[in-house]
Amino acid sequence: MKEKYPLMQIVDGSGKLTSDSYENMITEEKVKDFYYHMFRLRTYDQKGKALQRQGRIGTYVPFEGQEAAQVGSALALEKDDWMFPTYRDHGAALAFGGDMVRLYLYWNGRVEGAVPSPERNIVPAAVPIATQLPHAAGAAMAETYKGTKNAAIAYFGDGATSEGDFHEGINIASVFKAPVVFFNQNNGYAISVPIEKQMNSETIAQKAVAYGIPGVRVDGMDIFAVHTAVTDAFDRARRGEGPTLIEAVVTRFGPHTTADDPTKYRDQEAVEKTRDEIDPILRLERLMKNLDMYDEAWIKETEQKIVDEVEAAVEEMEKFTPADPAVMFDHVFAEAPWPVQEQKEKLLGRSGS
Amino acid sequence: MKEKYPLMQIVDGSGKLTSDSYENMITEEKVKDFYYHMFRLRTYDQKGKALQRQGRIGTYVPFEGQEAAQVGSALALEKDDWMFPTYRDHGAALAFGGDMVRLYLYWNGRVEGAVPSPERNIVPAAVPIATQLPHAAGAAMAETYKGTKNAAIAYFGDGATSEGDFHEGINIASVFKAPVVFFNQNNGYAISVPIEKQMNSETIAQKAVAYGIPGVRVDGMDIFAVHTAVTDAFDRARRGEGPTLIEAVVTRFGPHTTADDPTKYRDQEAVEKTRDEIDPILRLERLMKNLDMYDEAWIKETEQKIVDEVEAAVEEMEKFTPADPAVMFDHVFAEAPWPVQEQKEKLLGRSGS
Amino acid sequence: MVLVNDSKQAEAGQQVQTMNLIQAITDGMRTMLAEDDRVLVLGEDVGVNGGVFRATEGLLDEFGEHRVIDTPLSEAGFTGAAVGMALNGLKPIVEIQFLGFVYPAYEQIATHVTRMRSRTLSHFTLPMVIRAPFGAGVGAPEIHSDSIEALFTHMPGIKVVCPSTAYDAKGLLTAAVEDPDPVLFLEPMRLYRGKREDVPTEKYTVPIGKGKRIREGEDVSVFAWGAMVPVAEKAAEEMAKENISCDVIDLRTLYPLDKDIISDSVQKTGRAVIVHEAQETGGVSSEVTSVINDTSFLYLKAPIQRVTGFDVPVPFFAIEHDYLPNPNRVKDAIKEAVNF
Amino acid sequence: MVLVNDSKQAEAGQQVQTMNLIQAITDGMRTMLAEDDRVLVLGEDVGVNGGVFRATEGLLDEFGEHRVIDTPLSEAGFTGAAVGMALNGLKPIVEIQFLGFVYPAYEQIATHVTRMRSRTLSHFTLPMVIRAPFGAGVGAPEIHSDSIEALFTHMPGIKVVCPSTAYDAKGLLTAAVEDPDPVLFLEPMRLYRGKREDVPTEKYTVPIGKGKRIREGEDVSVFAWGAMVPVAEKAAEEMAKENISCDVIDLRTLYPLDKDIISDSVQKTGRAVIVHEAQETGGVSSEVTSVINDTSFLYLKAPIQRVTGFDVPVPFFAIEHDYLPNPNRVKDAIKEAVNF
Ligand SMILES: Cc1ncc(C[n+]2csc(CCOP(=O)(O)OP(=O)(O)O)c2C)c(N)n1
Ligand SMILES: Cc1ncc(C[n+]2csc(CCOP(=O)(O)OP(=O)(O)O)c2C)c(N)n1
Ligand SMILES: [Mg+2]
Ligand SMILES: [Mg+2]
Repeated sequence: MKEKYPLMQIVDGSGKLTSDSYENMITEEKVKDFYYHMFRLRTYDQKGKALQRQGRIGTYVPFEGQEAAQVGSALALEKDDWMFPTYRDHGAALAFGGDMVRLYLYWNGRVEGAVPSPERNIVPAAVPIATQLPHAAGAAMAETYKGTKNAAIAYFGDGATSEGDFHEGINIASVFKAPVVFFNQNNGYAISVPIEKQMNSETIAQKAVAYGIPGVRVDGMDIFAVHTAVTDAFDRARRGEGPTLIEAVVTRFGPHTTADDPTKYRDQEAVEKTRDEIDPILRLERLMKNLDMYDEAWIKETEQKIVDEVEAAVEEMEKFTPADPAVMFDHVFAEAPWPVQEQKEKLLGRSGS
Repeated sequence: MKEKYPLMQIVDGSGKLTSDSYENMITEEKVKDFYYHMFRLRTYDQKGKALQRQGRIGTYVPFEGQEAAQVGSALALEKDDWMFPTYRDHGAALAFGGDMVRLYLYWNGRVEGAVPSPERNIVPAAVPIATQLPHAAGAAMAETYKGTKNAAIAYFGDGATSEGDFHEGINIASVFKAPVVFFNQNNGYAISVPIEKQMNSETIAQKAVAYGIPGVRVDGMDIFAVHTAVTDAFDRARRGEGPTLIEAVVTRFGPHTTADDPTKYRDQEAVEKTRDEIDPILRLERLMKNLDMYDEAWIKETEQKIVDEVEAAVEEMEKFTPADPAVMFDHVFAEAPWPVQEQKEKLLGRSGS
Repeated sequence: MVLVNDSKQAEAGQQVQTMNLIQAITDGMRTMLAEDDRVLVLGEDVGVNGGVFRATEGLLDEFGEHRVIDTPLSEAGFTGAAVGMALNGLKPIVEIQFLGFVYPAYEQIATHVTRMRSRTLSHFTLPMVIRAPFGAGVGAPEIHSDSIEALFTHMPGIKVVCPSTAYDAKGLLTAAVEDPDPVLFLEPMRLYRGKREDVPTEKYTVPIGKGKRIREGEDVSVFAWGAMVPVAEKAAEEMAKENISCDVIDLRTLYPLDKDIISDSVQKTGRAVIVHEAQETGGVSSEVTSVINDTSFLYLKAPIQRVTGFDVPVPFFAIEHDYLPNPNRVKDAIKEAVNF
Repeated sequence: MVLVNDSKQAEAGQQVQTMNLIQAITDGMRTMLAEDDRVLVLGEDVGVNGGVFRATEGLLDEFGEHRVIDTPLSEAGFTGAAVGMALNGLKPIVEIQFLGFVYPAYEQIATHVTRMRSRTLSHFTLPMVIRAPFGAGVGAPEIHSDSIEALFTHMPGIKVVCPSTAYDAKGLLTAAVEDPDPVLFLEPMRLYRGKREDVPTEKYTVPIGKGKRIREGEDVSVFAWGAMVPVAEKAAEEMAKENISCDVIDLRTLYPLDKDIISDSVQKTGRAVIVHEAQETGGVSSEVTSVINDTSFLYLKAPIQRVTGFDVPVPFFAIEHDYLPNPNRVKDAIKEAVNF
């Protein structure tokens, strides 16, 4: 099957184009845009881990290593498209226009962190695995119903493919030719469970055959490959040709979450060793150098801007209005029914803990 | 995809072998065995419909047209194998050794009708669609665990392929190489919903690709094709090579159930017209004639035996000990906990309705 | 302009048509589909076939396949898809073919349908209705007869309604479609083709959260909903002959319960009997009992009586009537309350 | 040979080891895996990783991958597979990583796990255990903190147990594995690494269906389970200083409830407070209230008090402690009962 679903690559590990035909697609502007977003995600992510270690936020879900997959896909969306991320895709949300302060707040156990910025259709991360796939199908069907050209993208991992909702969501989308992109980040693990124990199929892309839709397998560490594949899938969707399943093969450099200890189930040192070679940001740097687009001054300045942005976001997050117990009662229904109303009065009229 | 999954046929509509190489597999004994079972199912089924019309049983689920698929598959089981049928597969259960009286009782709303005969591992029909597929995977895994050569078969329809449990059951079976056969009867409809609205894939067999297992598509009106495909799949399973997905393409001659009106959603007359041509029993008769195996005396005698058997079964069903409300309390747990015990005493110590 | 009318039947001067309960449901859907093109109907066999009970009969022809959608056999999938549609501005009415087949959609309902508003502080809301026929007594196969309203009244974020008359059915359905939040609309199968009554052809709503007194009495309060309402009424009629007068209340909404009608009635009678067909342990009767305990403790003259299904799976239909509460069981409970 | 021991802790002469609650659960699984090779453990991350909470730590090395099985991420799939295994003579212990992720397996549990025995008149039985950590208070993300025991106590065909101590955890788990029917084994996450106590290294069982009095008192009965037991105890201690003595009972089994310990206690005190962290409406507290109503109506001196979570989705962890009952809320309820 790996032959039938070859790993699409545009920029190889050494930062070279896999075919000259790609040359015209590589503009300095695009390269810089990709670099900017990946570095921004990396900085946000590193800070997230640090904040957790320092006890300034709760358990955090790092995505280090998956920046190319998340940025490359997110930048393929148009402003009115719909994004359905998982708990690991706050990187993609950030790249699409999610609010950094809120994206930190979420990890501090604040519901305010799940509230999307009004300019973007970013649905809060689905915690129950694979449940967002049917949502993406439905949101996309609604766009068709309204006669727009907007589309949706659903993010999910390799483990998610074992859930019924993965299957039901894609099947329904395929039947109604819904304009949706099913974007899988295959990082080889569902917490500790390796993909060989998750499925008997050699690839995830081949699962598209079950739905009579195209399946594409790309090198998820190659931002150009990801961006191209996802853009093509969105084009198909907007043309009314239905959903596409994309498998982006990536490496999760760190633990599943800051509460996870990867050394229990994999050789973490070996993973660390591969980093220099496969890190998507380093690969992009190599490409820049190979194409004489490496602009050190711009990089320094950009990185500084980002570091400042992140510091400011953390500060704002920590200064955010304190959590108010009232919010748990005020948004269950448009109007609180009497049990909720009475319970609220009882609690807030009370000493509490 | 239809090219990749050609419809396997051994005996064509005119009762001729599709290849001489099959000649040696057609013995008179086998032909008569197949005829016996198919005619027996047909007689049972016709009687079931009549009983429902006469109000002697409740809603009945006919399987007319699917006899070759049910007999051909059921006769591929060894005595200690496991059968997981749906509400439409009492034909398969009957052919495997299920008790005819109980199989009528079931349609009379009697739980006794769901109790399997002790000699056969026939699990009562799964009513919630597709829920039996994971069961079959687990029962098969248990056989592997015990080190036997027994295997399991799960029956399901085309509509069932849209449920999450279809996907989860096959995925788990594929990961653990469970000795199980997933036998789909594709009759083209889920009640009123045609397969084109059920899935976007051209075939059901191709869904096997998602699990890295073999997918086979057979003419479900050709009992030799079905029997061969299912037997091969059981052999694979017993050899430890894991599950197989088989799509048997069939026609449901009648309504979904006796409560269904097929004229609301399909041209029922057109279906009736095709019967002479595609009826699996007639096809077998043509084969018998083509091979000079048509033994009229034997047929008459056999059919008479079967008619008598069915009449006797109906009589026994109607003479069966009257329904006892106590059974609803006595089998919830090994020992009735106090609420069940108290409720039982209260009801049975009472006038009731 | 919506006419709010909570009387038992249509009012003088209204355009009416005689309908049974299921026809009123169809009429309610038709009314809302015609009024608001954000409203869609989707589910298994709801289109060409008009539903296995004919609840959506004619809607496909009238509104087309973009409004009345035959889905794959995929409860989690199409309930999840409806979540996506509602997120995106539509108002889906999802039909679950039988309530006993809602289980595969349970995760979608418990983790998304009911939580989208709270987890986004009302940024995203899900105005959607989930319709499902339920209950035993019609000779249906296993699972088809489950009565599991209590699995939803304990799930914050969804309202649960259950009409027992044609008039309430249309009025509660239109109210459910107009409600800004998810509503589970339970349809008592056994009453689908029961009593016919005049139903206004125009649109009207019956308020969610309000029970209805269907018989005035002094000695004991009898609470019921869905298919148990006629059973309670029958028992009350017969008790009247024995000079015991029952205050019979059709709760109609199971979340939020109508606390006022419950406490008013019990504070008047001092006795309560609760009738439902779901299993006894953990049934909605326990919650009604708690409401009575919280509001009317000092008024109670006798223990609250429960007449319910038993703690067993709904049995095969040959004995389902032994499982179901009947007027005799209700009368026995009434007598126990009165003679305590 | 099974030693049945229902005292609070190990008895003199027993081989013991000090363990916290989760270690006792691991020890219980190890004991049963060693004793009976029909027993298997399966679920997500239970093998190589030893479970996300380390509940199955070491079991893979000790018993091998045919006994301790890492499954795909597929709750319906592996719960359904466990049904097939149990049908076929094995005794699976299924781990649901968090109770909030049992929803996808809900159909398998509601239609098969709980009904196989009744629908085959005991021809097929399913001796299986479903383990799941549950409850709020540990700063977990959404859904991970759901407390939905009432969704199973209303489901005929499964027993529901919930230990609050290490001793009960091992004893109830061994009892659950030996039970001929399905048992849902709820593990209060918040107590996993709490109080350590002596736990016998040998096998023993704690009977399913029996509550436990953990503090003797005269003025008011306080019922709790799981992580609410220490909360109730704390409140009782503080009330003692105000000369109000509480009869504190850890129900331990939620289906079937221990009717005798409930009625004995309430008939002694005449007052009851029920504490649980699940949402109030439809929680198990309502069923306890019904049991008191049925058994002890004439003994009640005050309305039964409920101290529970609210009718809202368990909130994000920044405010989860405002959602959870705490000693102060329990004390207020006790005072209301006493001063009524
Ligand atoms: C229904 C459900 N079951 C279990 C979990 C617990 N859980 C959280 S993440 C995870 C692994 C997911 O793996 P994958 O889909 O590969 O995504 P990744 O975390 O690798 O990005 C599990 C089992 C969950 N969130 N939802
Ligand atoms: C989970 C679930 N949803 C809905 C139903 C109602 N129902 C019974 S049979 C059926 C159609 C099944 O179609 P298919 O799988 O093709 O099998 P067939 O009836 O054609 O043999 C439906 C929707 C059910 N039994 N279970
Ligand atoms: Mg992964
Ligand atoms: Mg079919």
